[in-house]
Amino acid sequence: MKSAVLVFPGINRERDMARTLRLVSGQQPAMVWHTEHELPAGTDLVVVPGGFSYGDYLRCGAIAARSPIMDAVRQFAAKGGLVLGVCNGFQILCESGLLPGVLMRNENLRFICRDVFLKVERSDTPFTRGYNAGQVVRVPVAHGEGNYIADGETIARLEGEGRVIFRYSGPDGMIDPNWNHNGAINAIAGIVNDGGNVLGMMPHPENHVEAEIGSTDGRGLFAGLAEVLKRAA
Amino acid sequence: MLANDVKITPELVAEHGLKPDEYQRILDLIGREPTLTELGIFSAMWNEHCSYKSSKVHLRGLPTKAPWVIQGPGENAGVIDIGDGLACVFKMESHNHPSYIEPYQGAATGVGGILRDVFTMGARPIACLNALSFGAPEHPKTRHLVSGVVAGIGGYGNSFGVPTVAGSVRFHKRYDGNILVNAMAVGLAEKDKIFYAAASGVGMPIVYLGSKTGRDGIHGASMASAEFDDNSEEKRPTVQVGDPFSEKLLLEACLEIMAKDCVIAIQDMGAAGLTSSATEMGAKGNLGVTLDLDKVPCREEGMTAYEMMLSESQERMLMVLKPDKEKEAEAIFRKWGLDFAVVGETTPTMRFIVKHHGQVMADLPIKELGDSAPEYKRPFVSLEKPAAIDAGAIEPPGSIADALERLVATPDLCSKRWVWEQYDHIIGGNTVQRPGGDAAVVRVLDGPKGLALTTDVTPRYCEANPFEGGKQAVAECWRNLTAVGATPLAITDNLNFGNPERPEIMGQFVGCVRGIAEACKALDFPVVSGNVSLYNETNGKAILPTPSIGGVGVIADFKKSASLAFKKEGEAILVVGE
Amino acid sequence: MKARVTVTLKSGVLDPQGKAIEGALRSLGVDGVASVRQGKVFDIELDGSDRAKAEALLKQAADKLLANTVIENYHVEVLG
Amino acid sequence: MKARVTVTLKSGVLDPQGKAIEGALRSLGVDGVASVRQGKVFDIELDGSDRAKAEALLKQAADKLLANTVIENYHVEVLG
Ligand SMILES: Nc1ncnc2c1ncn2[C@@H]1O[C@H](COP(=O)(O)OP(=O)(O)O)[C@@H](O)[C@H]1O
Repeated sequence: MKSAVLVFPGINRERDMARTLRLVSGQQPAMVWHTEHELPAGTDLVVVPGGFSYGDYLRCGAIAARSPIMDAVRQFAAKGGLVLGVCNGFQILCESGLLPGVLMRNENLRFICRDVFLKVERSDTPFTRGYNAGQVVRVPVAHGEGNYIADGETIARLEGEGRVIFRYSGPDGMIDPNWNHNGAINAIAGIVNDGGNVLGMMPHPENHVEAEIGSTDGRGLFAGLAEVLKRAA
Repeated sequence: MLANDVKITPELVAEHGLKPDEYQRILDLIGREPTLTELGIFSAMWNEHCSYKSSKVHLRGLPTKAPWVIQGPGENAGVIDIGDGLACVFKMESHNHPSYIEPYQGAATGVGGILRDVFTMGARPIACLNALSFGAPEHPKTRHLVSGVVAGIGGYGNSFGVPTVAGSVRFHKRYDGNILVNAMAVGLAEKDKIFYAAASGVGMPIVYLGSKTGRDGIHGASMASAEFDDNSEEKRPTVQVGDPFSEKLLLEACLEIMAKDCVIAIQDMGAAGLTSSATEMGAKGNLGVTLDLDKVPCREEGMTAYEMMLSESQERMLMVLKPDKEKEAEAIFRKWGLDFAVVGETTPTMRFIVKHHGQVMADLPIKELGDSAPEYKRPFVSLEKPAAIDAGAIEPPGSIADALERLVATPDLCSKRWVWEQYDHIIGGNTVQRPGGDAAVVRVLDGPKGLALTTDVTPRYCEANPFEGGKQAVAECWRNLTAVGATPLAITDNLNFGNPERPEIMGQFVGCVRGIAEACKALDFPVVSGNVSLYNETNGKAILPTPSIGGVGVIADFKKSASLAFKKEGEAILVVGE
Repeated sequence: MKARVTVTLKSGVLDPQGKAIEGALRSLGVDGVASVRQGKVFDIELDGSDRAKAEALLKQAADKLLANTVIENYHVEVLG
Repeated sequence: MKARVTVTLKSGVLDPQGKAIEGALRSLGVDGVASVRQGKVFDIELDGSDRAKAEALLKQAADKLLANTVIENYHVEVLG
């Protein structure tokens, strides 16, 4: 797995992400500065990590989405390359047009950091190979603007095409407003693009990959990706 | 030629918070009337906050040494050796008054300030803590203050990217008009790569880094002194606004140039901004400093020397660079989009000289600015100890279960989840024990070592008996660290009290400090940094004496840390202690 | 030259902040507010003095960055 | 009745957002922008039709909630 972690000014979970990629795949990712125009040769996974790119000023992810490296990411994605955006990364992917919709302020207008339960809707995507469909995993969230919305047509398409990959749920997989901490429409926590090769999600699987630090529930995502890429290589 | 722009009147002196005898001391020291800029510089250096003039004599009684102490009080933060070639850098500081005026920005800039103190020393911040005291829950301002302060702490720390892992929140009517916001930051550095404030070498470039200077937080006094005109709105002293994004860039840029070995000395521009950072760097290195204010990056037009020297704009630093590394350092700062300007140089003269528009605005003896600050042995009295309450005289509760339910429902004892869920407490991927336990535990790098962190104090004990209350606060901190399995190493303190000019308040202060000292000595638990916040009172009514104690301990294997939750049914419960 | 760009949410787009403000105003006893929608203004200082050019520039700025046209509308006003 | 409350930062108060936007516009190649300050607008739907009453109400809303008068100014406009 030759992964590249993008680094924008103000991003702050790039180190967490890099450590997780190294722990799970055994390979050190390349850290790619936002002013670069190209991804390192041979990159097979681009990760847009969490944080507060440009302080999240203006709109979350808006300024980062317009930096030079994102053109390279768009080209990479258009050719079917795998792109994972987590938290601010999800916001950046939405702002850059790689994913539909937007992430608005959490319903209660507060930043929320806690463990949530995610229902994995499908296991037949490169991002969810490490899970079973319907499985519930516990991973943390840490965001103030994770309330996913899109127009009715877009939502209908996402649902119709099975592109909602993760939903906020109860520990038993029940979808219930009480477990939807940020108020996202249809409890959407993560979606893929129409090609299925770009995933954006609000929760932080990279922070739950060790038993003593939270849990190992986030590991499946990275292990699955590593497996897929190993087979492809 | 010294620019003597304004006649210094007794009123102007008083507006600068200087007493007549303190002003006389200035006259004796420099042998002439100060310029307005100089008066501003003295007021900044000799105020309570900077000079510790009421507290210094008593703070000398605190134990500050142990074999594992690398740097005690006196630098930006304290430094202890935690083994494996690593050092832990930490400090706690108050931002009480600004947080009362503007809770969000006040608390946010408080967090920003303490983080800077830590990374100035070359450490990457790995955790934040806070100790908050609010007025009675039913007081009309409390709700607004609580939500603003909590959002501000989160707003800064979350964006900067450091986990806020522990703290405390209390409510009491004595804080109605004077809340306390104490923030603590903890960082990690290689033990032989700590950076200090003392400049060395003559003719070295002094570099200004970070954000531009504005009229933030300039004391009310400047209103009186600056002439009013059409722009008077522009000259309004303003609240400092935090910019965590710039600070994150400043962190990365500083750590990068430190790693490239460009830095001789570095100092955060804290409360007294350019004034205290420049004088401290010079004085500690036995050097003079000349500043050219024309070179200072300014956010607003027409700023005077007075305003630049007193500005409290955030996210700024002063550095002495190795001359041959200047270009390299500049390139790094430009890459991170930060301002970088050579604003002065070190001199052999031991003078602090400030030039602006070709005029000398200040020319002062640099050592004496700090060293000759007044130091007071303020009179103090110990208040009558309240009589012990006879437990037998208290009506027993009808039902223990009811009493317990009422207790856990009180604002002080109830769960603080609603607070700490607004803080990112997991970023970094090292939070072993999250908020909610006795102390937080944070893994050090990839382990197996861990650090235990906590803040503690029980103000009502300090009120009832300052000496015992001071001891108790340290003991509580110690217990919380040992309860998670850590070996306690050292503390930082944040001493919040009322007006020290009142002997009974001074009595509380002296008592608490002696108590802290006694407990720290007994436990071999030195104080390596701290902060004093006095004059916390409104309408002559002081806050409860609140010496917050921030403790750090080390655990050899983070996997062995103990947590609070019962693990299994049917296990024995033991009570340890008296 | 001074100008102002105002960015507002398209109608139909949910506005959690506006909603929360409505509620907060009500609980503060400010009565008679039927609905609130929150938007942004950008007060922009421009070089030059050509109004038409300024307007074109601001439109470009709004399209490229200031507004997310998926959910927001914008309005440009050169104040001179 | 429709109304708009515009909240802007007092001059002299640091505006980190405006600063970041300036930088972003520059690197996007939008030239000629000297400075940006960001503010908020609240588009408010009011019950009733008494303009004077509406203005008083909005002032109250702005003072109590919409603006932080320590660092912000506000401007109320009843559009009818
Ligand atoms: N302001 C805060 N920030 C972070 N954590 C907090 C804060 N307030 C309370 N906590 C956490 O909540 C828990 C309970 O707090 P507190 O009542 O002060 O604990 P105790 O008195 O039992 O030591 C602690 O783990 C503490 O770290």
